[in-house]
Amino acid sequence: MTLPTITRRAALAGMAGSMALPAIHSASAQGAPIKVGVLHSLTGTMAISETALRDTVLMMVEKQNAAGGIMGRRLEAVVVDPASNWPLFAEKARELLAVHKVDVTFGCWTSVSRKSVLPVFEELNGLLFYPVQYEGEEESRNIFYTGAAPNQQAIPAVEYLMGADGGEAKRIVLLGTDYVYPRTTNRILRGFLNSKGITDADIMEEYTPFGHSDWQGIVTRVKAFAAQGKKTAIVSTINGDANVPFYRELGNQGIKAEDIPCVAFSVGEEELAGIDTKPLVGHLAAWNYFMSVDAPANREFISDWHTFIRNPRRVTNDPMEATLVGFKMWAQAVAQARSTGVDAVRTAMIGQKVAAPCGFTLEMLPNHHLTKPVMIGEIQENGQFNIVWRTPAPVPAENWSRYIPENANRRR
Amino acid sequence: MIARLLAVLLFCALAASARAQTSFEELVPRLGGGFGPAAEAAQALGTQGDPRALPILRALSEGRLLRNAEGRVILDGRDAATGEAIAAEGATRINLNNRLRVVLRGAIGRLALSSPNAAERRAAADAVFRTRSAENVPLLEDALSREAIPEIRALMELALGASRLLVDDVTVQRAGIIVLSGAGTAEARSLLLEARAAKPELAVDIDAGIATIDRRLAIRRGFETAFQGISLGSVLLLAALGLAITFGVMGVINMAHGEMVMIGAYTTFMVQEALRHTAWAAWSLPLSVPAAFLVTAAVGVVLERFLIRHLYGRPLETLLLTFGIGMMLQQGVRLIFGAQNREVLSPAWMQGTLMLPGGLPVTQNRLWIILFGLAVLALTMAAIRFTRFGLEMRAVVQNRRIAATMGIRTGWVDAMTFAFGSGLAGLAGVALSQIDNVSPNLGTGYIIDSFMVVVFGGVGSLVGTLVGALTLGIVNKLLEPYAGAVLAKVAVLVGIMLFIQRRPKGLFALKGRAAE
Amino acid sequence: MSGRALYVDGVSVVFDGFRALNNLSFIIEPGELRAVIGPNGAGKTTMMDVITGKTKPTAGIVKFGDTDLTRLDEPRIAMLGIGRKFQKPTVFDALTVFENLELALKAVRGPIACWKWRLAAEQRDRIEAVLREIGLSERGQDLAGLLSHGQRQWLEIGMLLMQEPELLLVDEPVAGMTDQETEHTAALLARIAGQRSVVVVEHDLEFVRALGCKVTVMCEGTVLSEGSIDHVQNDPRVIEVYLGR
Amino acid sequence: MRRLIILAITLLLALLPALNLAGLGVSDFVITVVGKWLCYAILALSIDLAWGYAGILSLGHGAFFALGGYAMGMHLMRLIGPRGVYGHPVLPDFMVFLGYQELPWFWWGFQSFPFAMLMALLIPGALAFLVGYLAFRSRITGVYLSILTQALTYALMLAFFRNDMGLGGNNGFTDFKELLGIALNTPLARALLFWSSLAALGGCLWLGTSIARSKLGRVLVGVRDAEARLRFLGYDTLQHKLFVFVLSAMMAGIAGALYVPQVGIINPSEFSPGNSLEAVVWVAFGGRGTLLGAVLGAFTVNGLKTWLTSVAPDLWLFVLGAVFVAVTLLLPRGLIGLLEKRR
Repeated sequence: MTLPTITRRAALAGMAGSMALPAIHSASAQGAPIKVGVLHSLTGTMAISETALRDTVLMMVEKQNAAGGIMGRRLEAVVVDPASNWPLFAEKARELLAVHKVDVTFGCWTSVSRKSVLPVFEELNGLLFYPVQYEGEEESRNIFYTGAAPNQQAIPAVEYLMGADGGEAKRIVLLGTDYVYPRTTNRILRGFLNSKGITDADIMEEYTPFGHSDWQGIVTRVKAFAAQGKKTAIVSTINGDANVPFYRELGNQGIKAEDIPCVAFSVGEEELAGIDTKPLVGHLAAWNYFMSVDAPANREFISDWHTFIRNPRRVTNDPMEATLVGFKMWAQAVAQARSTGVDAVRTAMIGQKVAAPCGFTLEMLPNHHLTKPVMIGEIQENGQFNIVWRTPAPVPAENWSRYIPENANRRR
Repeated sequence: MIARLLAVLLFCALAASARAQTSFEELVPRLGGGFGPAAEAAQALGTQGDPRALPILRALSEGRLLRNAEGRVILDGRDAATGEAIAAEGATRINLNNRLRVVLRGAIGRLALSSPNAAERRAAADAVFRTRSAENVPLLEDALSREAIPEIRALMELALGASRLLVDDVTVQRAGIIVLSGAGTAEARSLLLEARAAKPELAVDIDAGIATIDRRLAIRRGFETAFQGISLGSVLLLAALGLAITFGVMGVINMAHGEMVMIGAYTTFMVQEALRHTAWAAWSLPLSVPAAFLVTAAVGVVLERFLIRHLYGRPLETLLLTFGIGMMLQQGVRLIFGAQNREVLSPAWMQGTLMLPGGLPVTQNRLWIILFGLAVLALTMAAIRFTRFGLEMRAVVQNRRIAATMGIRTGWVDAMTFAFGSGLAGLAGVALSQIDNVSPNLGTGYIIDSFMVVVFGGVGSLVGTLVGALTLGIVNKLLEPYAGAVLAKVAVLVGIMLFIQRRPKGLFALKGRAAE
Repeated sequence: MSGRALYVDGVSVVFDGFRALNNLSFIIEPGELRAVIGPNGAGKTTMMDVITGKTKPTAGIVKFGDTDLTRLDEPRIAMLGIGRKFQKPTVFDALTVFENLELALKAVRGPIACWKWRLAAEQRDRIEAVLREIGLSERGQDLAGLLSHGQRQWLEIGMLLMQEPELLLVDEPVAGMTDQETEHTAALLARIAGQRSVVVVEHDLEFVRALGCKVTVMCEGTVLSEGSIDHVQNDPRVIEVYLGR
Repeated sequence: MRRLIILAITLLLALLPALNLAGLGVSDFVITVVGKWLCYAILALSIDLAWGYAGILSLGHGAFFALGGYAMGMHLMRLIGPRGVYGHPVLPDFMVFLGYQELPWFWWGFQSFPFAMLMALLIPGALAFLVGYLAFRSRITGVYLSILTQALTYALMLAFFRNDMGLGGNNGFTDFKELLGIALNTPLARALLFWSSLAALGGCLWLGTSIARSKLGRVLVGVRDAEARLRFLGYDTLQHKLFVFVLSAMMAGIAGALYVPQVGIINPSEFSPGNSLEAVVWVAFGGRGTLLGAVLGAFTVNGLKTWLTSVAPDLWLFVLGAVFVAVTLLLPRGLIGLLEKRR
């Protein structure tokens, strides 16, 4: 940036202004709170997943205020309900930015909701923290992605299935809900599997609609596919609601983890809370955080959560942890930049480190994604996960997958 | 990490070569030494056949085996290897992974083959079948010679057949092929295919065996499709029955029907929670049936008396009214119970698969739901046909004014009819709690299907509802393998739409002047 | 007016095994006034349904002049010049009396034509003439829903007049009317009948007698007897049907 | 009097984008939200034309709206051209990363604006013609027709959710760049779209009023109240019903086409039966059978929704549900009825 036309006096005035800044901030401690937008569906189909994230943000805001806010300024949450309606997400995003003038927004779960608000955040230069694992293939300067990219979840999980501990699977069933995350993830996985010598004949790929509840036929077909003389495993990208009937059917048709293990990318503690997990013991999930992680940061997180929500039976899960990590990084970045201005915070965000509940110190990369450890957990009878494998160190996110050839032509 | 993996692999290799010499006392502590060594140790313990190993391995598979800081393995307060008493304080549970589970299943199976308990032997035979190896052959032959129960004998023979495939002797392998071909299951087919890849010289025998199995499997697949279709149909039937009353009989377009189903499911959850720590816990699901009926019927009465009553004869207005009610009910439940799914347990008798004669598998929960659906239908028909209330209901439907002049309290009958329909929706909720999410959105997914069933079957005809539901279920399942789940559903919807064009009154239309 | 005759020959209608009409045959000459009587369920309404195209006969021939009516639907038959008055008066309650008549006026029928159509002065005069004829001149701008039962019957007859049909089918025009209204209605019908064929289905034998025309007695979907009112009243079969029940 | 009020409100609305462009206190948010409501008002109007006049209650009108939106969406996707993330000259991003090699045939022609607009009219119109012809010919009326149209939009939703359709699956179309050479994220584009929507609403209102006042309007009322009578008067009511149903579907298509560039996304959830039902509620709320009532209903309910989802995110469904219940029970003629009673 060049400043050719700025006069000497103006530059001096600017300097004086910047010197006066701390005074202004302390003066505004009572007057102007920092506004934190919360853009999660509280009604409609996504409420099941997103309400917990709203509560997480509120918890973090409360905690930060108890610790004196940021730079002496109080935080104020602005909660709106986009009602699981994608155009409404865009409207509400604009409302948060243009009417409420929030300094940062935590929000969205589905890719489509993020795609819907993305142009709004770019146009109005807002700041969005997106806390859910997704298909990658995106990198907006106005969004920080604190969930996993495919290389931080899908590929290590499949590698595990193909290894000795996972049962040396030679045939893979890719089951998913028909939307972009499973489609892209499975395309990446297919490329990965092919590179490992598993041919298309040994891959079954099937998609179901959202909220699919009758899994009888598909589970039967999986059994038939598995009866071809090779060790078979299921990779599930089945979304939220459809998982309960799917796992019930798996249990009832007697598919045991010993015979056909199933690794899921969208099933966490919250989803398991609605299922009787006894028949599912041994099935797997790949995440970057489990509630069962034994780390001081996690113990603090869980105890904060139980205090905040006033229910010791509520669970924590991966997107909640990603929300927490995003929030902490943002708070650090604001403190470091000594400003809530989007451009200043964005610059300060890169390289922020947080000792996360997953037991590792995570770092924000220049591609707006995090380094994350990958963990594989086995479902236990109590609805928790027993971590059977984890990467020794956090893995940097590859949001542009190397298994999608078109990424070579990507515009940068 | 890689270094650790290498170390583990190296250790495994060493352990394998030293297996014959390793003593029981040395092997047991290794069970707590990480997944890899534990798997090796369990394998060795199973092969050695030391009966002391059985309770230890079982404890491990059930997650009861502990390990203390010194690496000693503890079972029920004693050192598992030496038997000396030891404090369990500070000891941690030994975790399992799938690899270990597979090995344990085989090892326990081998050890339990000679158990005096028939159930254990049966489980053992099945386990050995799934983890076959050539070394099992003498073990199984021995067990077979002592086995008297035919069912277990059959299982053991199957396991023997599977293990024989791995013996390096063509005649033995042929015997194995014959046994497996006779079994006619997908698992047997899988084993044969595996053997075919390993032993090309046996291809002819194996192909013949697979052909036999495929014929059996084709029959089985047909049966499975039919069963799954009927099962889907019974779910649709349950979901639609309440609507067949409120819409079919009363002409009320109840868009809150799905929410009634949802309330029924939540009632099931409430009953379960209320009984959780009582002696009645096992009976919570059967007890939910009357509870759900009463709760939803009560909600129905309230809605009918206070709101819907004012809009009779204006079906489109009731549609809007009930849409609003549905929104409120859904959000109410969301605020009270939270947006998250609620866990409704399945009783043991509703889990797993039942094998019918001929190897035809039937999932138990689906079977119960089919029976439940039919029972509810039968009771509904009986209630309408044989009870005083049913008579009055039919009278009011046919001619409200004359019924009123004959002393029937038509307002009361309306309320009771709506309550009855709502109660039926509640029953559907009980059934759905066993196969679907118990969440505030539960009902939304069923409302359109329910309307389609009622319209397709013929409004006002319960038999039509039954036939409609079963037809839709079966057609859906027949199309699914070819078109996929989504297109099958779309095709069924389009099919119904076209059907309604041809027969606007549905399959079982009311006939004559009454239908006008 | 030289009209066409209506031939009904061997018509049967079967609803799910129930014979609503059974080999029904009769002829209505141009300009004839005919009364049809018969007990409930004799098939009178079904007969009208068949003629106006609402119900397709299972067997038999229905001809209006040379035109085969069984191939046509209601609007086409109506445009041929066959009008029908329902048992229960059906007028358009949400429209004014004037608009009711305007809709019946012999004019364009298609949607786009209707959109563009404007009422011409002579058409307005004609509607007002009919309004006077049915005695509703004062009520032209009132909603039809506000009329009394009798007035609604007249309005419906008025709509038929606007249609200028050659053949008019009238189903129980005086049911539920006061004596005065009945008289007025009989006079109206008589005036119409002068110019066109009219078939009146009626229960009220006094009214039928007042019409003074040929009478057809229907029973169980077929013609039981035909002739003058005195003839049919003395027909033993008719007596059995009416009194033996 | 009434005319004056309407004129004043229209002028006031037309002024909003001008104030926004001039930076005089009208925020972008207001423009996009009101612009969206204008499209909803057209949808409500189209439903009212079929329901309020001809008694054809379609619970699948959202499908026509969405189809119009998809036609516009396809055009906007084609206009992105090589500006997508993958820089493919023709294929939209979602096709590239799902591995499409070439554009599916049904995408041809959508690069042309007139063609896309024609399709936004013709596709909903053709579907309405097909469905209407089959249904009306079989004399499917009232509740049955409602359920049938609801199933139609549900089936379309399921179909459009499939990624194999080649229409973006669940994500649908987003990240539009420009329309007719104007970048969409500029105040100018927003103002132009707003004015277009206002003009379209005015046009549809004029069209609807002209129909309602003509003999066709009276025929449609006749269809609603006593269809059999009309048929015996020689009206082939199939034609009239089809005409109004197709016209109404086309209006909904226009509404959808204007809606998509303003909200920046079109996805299959627009087909969800709940959306169509909600639109019917707007009409009932405002007052069915009066075109202005439909417009008023769309504005009021959506205004309420926008306000409540911010003010009472947990409770707004309750409030809205209660409002629906109250209106159906207490105000059978809707808001318009209430206003007229007042006077």
